[in-house]
Amino acid sequence: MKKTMTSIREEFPVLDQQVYGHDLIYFDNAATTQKPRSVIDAVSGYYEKDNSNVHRGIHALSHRATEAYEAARARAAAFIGAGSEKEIVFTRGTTEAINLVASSWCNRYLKPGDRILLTEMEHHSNLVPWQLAAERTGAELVFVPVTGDEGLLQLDRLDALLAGNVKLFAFTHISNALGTINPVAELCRRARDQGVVTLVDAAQSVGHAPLDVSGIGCDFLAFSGHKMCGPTGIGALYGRRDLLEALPPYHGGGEMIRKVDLHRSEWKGVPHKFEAGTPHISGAIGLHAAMDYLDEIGRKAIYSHDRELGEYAAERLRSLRNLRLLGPPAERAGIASFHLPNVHAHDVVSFADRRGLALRGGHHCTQPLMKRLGLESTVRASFYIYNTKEEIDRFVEVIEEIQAFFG
Amino acid sequence: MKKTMTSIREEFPVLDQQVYGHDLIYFDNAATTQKPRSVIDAVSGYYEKDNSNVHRGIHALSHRATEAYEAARARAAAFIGAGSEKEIVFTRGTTEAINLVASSWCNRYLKPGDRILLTEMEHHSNLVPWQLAAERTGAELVFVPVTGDEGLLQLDRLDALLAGNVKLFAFTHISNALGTINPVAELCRRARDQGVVTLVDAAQSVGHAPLDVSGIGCDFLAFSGHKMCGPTGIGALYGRRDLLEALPPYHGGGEMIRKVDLHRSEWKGVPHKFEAGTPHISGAIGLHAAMDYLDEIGRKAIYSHDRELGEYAAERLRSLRNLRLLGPPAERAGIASFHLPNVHAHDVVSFADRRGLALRGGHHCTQPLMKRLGLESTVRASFYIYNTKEEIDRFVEVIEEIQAFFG
Amino acid sequence: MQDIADLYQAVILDHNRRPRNFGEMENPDRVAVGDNPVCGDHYTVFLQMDGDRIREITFHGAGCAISKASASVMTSMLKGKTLAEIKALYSDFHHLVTSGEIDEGNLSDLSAFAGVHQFPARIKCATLSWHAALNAAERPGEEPEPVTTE
Amino acid sequence: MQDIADLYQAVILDHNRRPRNFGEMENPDRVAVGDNPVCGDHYTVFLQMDGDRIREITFHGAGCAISKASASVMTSMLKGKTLAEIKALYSDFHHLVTSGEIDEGNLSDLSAFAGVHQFPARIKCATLSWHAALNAAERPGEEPEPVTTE
Ligand SMILES: Cc1ncc(COP(=O)(O)O)c(C=O)c1O
Ligand SMILES: Cc1ncc(COP(=O)(O)O)c(C=O)c1O
Repeated sequence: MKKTMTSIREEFPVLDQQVYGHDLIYFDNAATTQKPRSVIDAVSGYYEKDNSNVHRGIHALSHRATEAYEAARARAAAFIGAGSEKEIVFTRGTTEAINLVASSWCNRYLKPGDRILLTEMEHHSNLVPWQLAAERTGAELVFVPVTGDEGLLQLDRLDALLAGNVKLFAFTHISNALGTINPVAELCRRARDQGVVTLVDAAQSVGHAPLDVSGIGCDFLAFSGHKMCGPTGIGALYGRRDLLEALPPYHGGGEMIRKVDLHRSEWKGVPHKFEAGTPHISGAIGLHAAMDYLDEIGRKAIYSHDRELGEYAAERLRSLRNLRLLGPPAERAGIASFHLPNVHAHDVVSFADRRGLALRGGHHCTQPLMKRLGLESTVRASFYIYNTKEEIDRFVEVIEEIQAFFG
Repeated sequence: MKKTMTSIREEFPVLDQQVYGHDLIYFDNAATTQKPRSVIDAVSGYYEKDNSNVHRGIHALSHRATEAYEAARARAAAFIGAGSEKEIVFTRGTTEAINLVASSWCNRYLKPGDRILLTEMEHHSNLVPWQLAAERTGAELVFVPVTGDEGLLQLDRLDALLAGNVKLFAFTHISNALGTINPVAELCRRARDQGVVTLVDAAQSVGHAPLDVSGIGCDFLAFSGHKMCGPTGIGALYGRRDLLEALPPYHGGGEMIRKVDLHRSEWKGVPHKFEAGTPHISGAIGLHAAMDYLDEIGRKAIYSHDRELGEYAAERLRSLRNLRLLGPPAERAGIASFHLPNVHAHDVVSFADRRGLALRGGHHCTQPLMKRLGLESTVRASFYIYNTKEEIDRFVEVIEEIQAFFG
Repeated sequence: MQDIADLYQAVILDHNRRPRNFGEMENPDRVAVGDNPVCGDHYTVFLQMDGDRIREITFHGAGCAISKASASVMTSMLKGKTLAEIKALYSDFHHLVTSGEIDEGNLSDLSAFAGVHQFPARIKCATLSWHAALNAAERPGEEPEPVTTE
Repeated sequence: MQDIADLYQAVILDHNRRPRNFGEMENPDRVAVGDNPVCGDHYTVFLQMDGDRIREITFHGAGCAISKASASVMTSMLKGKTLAEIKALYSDFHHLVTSGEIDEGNLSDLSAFAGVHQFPARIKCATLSWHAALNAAERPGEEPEPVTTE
């Protein structure tokens, strides 16, 4: 990394605290990441200097707010390699972005008997919206199976599945539960070959790896600001321009209309057609600062740092007895998920918490995957730019202490 | 007010600036209000100390974040007199709250031939969602007419309209375009007498006046944080508990489920059933601080301050020649909307901007109302706690200068 | 300093390792399920009644140490109690796990759960099996919905 | 100090008060509508053509001073010009209102709009009637969609 670890850690105020008398070790980054000073200041600075509503005003503050909001959109387009800022719709996060497609796209294109292909490793946010869409449209859901504890997609089945009247294929880039990195470009190519529209759930990848939608070749892609150093309440849907243009609007309201009569209305062009009401202006501006911050460190550097920590944690955990490590044997993201047969995940997390260690225990919003693995829950440690190998050593020590305590 | 004007103004950092060499006069409060230091700090403080995802975690930060998020919900319930925090669904703002009802409620209850009653003075956000719902369900829209320039509802027609197979009546509490204050409790009572469900668009009232949903007797009520000193990207839907419980979910995703299988899911109880995905945690926390701030000043005091400024501005404007003042003759909110026959609204706003004065010109997201008034646009000055009569005097001076310049 | 040992008292660790009254019942009068989908805790409580008095009680299922030990201690204590007595005891227990205060002398092994109040996320673990038992005892006849604590 | 007079040059105020070529045309060859629903500006541009050369041009409608003066100045200048000449002139005009730079000598009264670039929200007002005129001149035959600047 271009910055030193010390300088990075100093940029995150939250890290400078003790929890129950121990230095905080924050290993819950797959749930949400911490925010650097520059992001916090961008949000405050907006409220202190430029706060105004966007789009409809021509006074100075409104102009500044509009410019800043639209600059964030252009930045997001550039950040993920979109061809135009018109391909970026701001949403509350990944979940809302997926719901938008599951509503507008499915309502327009799906008919009874059509199929939506998902995988067995999806986050509930990339599963439940499609269940609701299937119920509304009469479409069916089918799933790419996942191999056992390694958590890899069974890709030999993919082409046959795609051929079975599938209209849309939605899948995660990186599994939040296991750390599996899916070969997104290949998945999109194989879907495209059969005329299937693709949506990539990039919640776990946009802030962690270089990413380019044109290289990936997806039709839609969704991500959340809060998982990439940005504020809460903001995220985006990338959509290929021609696809977005063909879609009906999502919500109705101010900002998204061109002309309104009492009984009918005309919509603005993309992307504003999909953004009804006052948007989360400070969120977009904070997300802009977050993207700048990540690029300052370098996304390649972040990717290797995260993966190095993931590998290191996996290696250390493999050496413990009575521990079932989940996730891929190689090519693991910065996520280590495991099961202790003798200790329930919640007991692990409660205990670890009293040692200053923030872990997640549970189904990680992937209940069907847990079922597939024959588990109710796992313990998950997930890493980011400010985490270190020393923290992982301490973490392994605590896990050993827990095993002894409950043993 | 309990606080002095000077102390209030000092609490809003944005006010301390010059625009084109003039002290900023911010009269665009109906579009969005400014934020006091305490709200800005609540948002930063969350990111600096407690940032974590909510609900699914049991480590210290996650617990703090969850407590703070749910405390904001309880605060919002108390703020508007709801019976329980379970009646508060956090949304992006008023627009999303109305879309939620227009989607979940209308899809469940409306059939072809049913009617939705609105008024001719609605903001597009309380019109377009119902147009989309009507298109989906085969229901029809009908409208309470508005009298001429005074912008009052023609209430002698109301009972007859309600009797015509109306299932839902949605209307604004305070008109953002004209400053009309509608008799919400009476409207709700008359609707209830005919078994009609009510939704109040309280975007312009929750931050400006004492408000109590049980006194009003509405079934749903929507508002936006950014119009009441709170952050962008957060707002809420109040819904009577039994009504919310009977509704299908809105979005699908994490946080809103109880149990997920590959092909079907079960939902959490209210309000979480309606909040899919990671919520806007910092937004809810900032909104909490905003509600505390407003109650510290006192909402009764705010209401009389705003109305006093509205009356004062109206009186001053009435004395100008060649100016058509719109809105009610009495009982005006802190909003003064007018038309200069010889100068287009955008020219007024551009000119005023160079005098440091932030006004809004346009249709204010109420195109049908503008049409009713025979106008394309108006100029609007809208006031809040930090505005003064001296600012209004200066504003009138600038309007006179504009009339002379273009005369 | 509050430490983890406040939560995991010896009594709790012991009941977790060797839960009492653990297993399915052959001929229960009533059955209720308690479910916390968030963490995957799920228990079934089986009852045989004498009028409104519990004659036999067992539980089955899986979950964290707190929920399992709580179910184990609970079943040990409810045998022979009436519905009214169970409600009174639950009220004391609920007060204990939310406040940490031990008011009553008859909590016995339940007082091991006093530390739970320092771990608010775990209160639901401690009360899950109680909700199921009360649900079963209160609603004779009906096939009860699973109770859930989320 | 940039002031409001930079935007509202005397030429603009004059054309706003007394717009030239203002009115509907009896027998137009082509008609196009320009619309900015955000501020309610809307104009119709009427053309009579000699091949790809404009013979007569008028406009009608309502809007702010900038959009009305721009339409008025534009109609005064486009008479007798070919489509290619119009495009070249629009390109210079667009450069002017977005940059404030006056490169070319043939802008004539259009140079009064140099101040618009300091008022970015008003650039669309200045170009609205141009979009309509180009739309009409470029698409013979078809009934064109209204152009809009939002
Ligand atoms: C009366 C009224 N309703 C609804 C809205 C929409 O609110 P928001 O844009 O915050 O969703 C507004 C504000 O623009 C309003 O003034
Ligand atoms: C893979 C994946 N998809 C979707 C989501 C949902 O994101 P959000 O809650 O920000 O909408 C998450 C995060 O929880 C995730 O990890």
